[in-house]
Amino acid sequence: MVLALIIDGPLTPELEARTLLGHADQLRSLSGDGTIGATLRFEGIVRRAERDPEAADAERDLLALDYQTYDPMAQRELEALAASVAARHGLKSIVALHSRGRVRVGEVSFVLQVAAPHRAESLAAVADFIDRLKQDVPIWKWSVWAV
Amino acid sequence: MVLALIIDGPLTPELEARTLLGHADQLRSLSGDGTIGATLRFEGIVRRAERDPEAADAERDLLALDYQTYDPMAQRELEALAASVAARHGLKSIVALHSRGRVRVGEVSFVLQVAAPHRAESLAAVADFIDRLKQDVPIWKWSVWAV
Amino acid sequence: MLIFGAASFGAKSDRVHVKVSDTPTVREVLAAMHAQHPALKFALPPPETGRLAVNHAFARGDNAIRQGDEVALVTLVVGG
Amino acid sequence: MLIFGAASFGAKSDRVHVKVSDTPTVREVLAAMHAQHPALKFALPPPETGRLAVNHAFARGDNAIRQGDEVALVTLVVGG
Repeated sequence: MVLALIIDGPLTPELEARTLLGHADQLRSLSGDGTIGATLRFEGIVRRAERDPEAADAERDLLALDYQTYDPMAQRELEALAASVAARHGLKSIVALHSRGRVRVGEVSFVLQVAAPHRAESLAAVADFIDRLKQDVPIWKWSVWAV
Repeated sequence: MVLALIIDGPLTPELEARTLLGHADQLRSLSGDGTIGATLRFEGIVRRAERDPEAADAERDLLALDYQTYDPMAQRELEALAASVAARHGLKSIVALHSRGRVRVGEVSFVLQVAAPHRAESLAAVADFIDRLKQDVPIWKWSVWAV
Repeated sequence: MLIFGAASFGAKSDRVHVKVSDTPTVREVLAAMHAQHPALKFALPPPETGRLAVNHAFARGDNAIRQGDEVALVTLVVGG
Repeated sequence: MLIFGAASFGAKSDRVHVKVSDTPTVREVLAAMHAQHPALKFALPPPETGRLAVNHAFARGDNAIRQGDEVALVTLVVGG
């Protein structure tokens, strides 16, 4: 299964469950075939302390990040990246979700979950995906300062 | 929070929830302080195909793996490893669970979940933990063949 | 051309105008950006190897840009 | 001495006997294992740098082993 989606607002367990329910057939076909040896799940969370480039990169307190996406290119590139990483690392499945719009401190803005035959592929795939996300997928973040 | 436990049988969501409930205070103190930027969760799953060293390393079908632990050293070393990896990578929390005894194909025998300020530390910590687990924690696996 | 992120902050706008020939290549547009918008240099890739988004897909070098194409500067992306 | 995993499979037992002096070091026990149990060589670390579990903690080199200590060969571990 290759699933990549840009979703408005923070990524909550409810939202993720609802999204995955829409792909129940693909999920079913994955379970129990005995070929998956490792799963790895990464969550990116908005931290309170962020450097402010307008204040000599001093750390300031954030309220939230606003994620700006260039649509529909961001969605297309996220999908293309997921498919490419899955093929390159021989993944059995990959799910990538990224927020659009406001995500407050402590909330999740990015979820990446992969299933692979062995642990090495799962670790390499997650590191590779995140590196390329930052190069290829047109998503920008804007700081919303606490004061 | 540093939590490392050897648990009898496969690691199920129910078992993990029950284990974590016993550490509710530590869990509470983690959430919402705004210092966690990344969480990473690894699950090791028993695969069907395994090499048989008695058959020239040919692949055979497994029914299960039997994990043998040297107790209480295995529990102690798992804890020591978790504490050491947490300190080395500046983790905010680490939970490591490993099975003892029989785990069938498709079931989970190992869970590692870390929370870190940034993604780089979370990835390095998981890779480091698994490498050192295989050197330092006295757990062995025995193949239970399907035929 | 559409610009985003730190580039748009530098330009205080989400788009800039750039004068080019009638049927420029990606390389020519990037070179024109360097010449006409020096304040955006920090976000501009080199014309020879850099890329632009043309109609929501990455394009480089000799790729031609036509009247009506949507052209965007996709650099300094910070996902995750 | 207790042995596990592939070593115990090779020895067809979960323990082996090894003759040593009354108060041997870890190094001496490992050297004696190499000499007295050549079939386990694949699982034995070198005496100079290798370690044994003595009373459930890793010990190396000059560490002394006393009467009644539980000594185990912890190598070729395959967790995860």
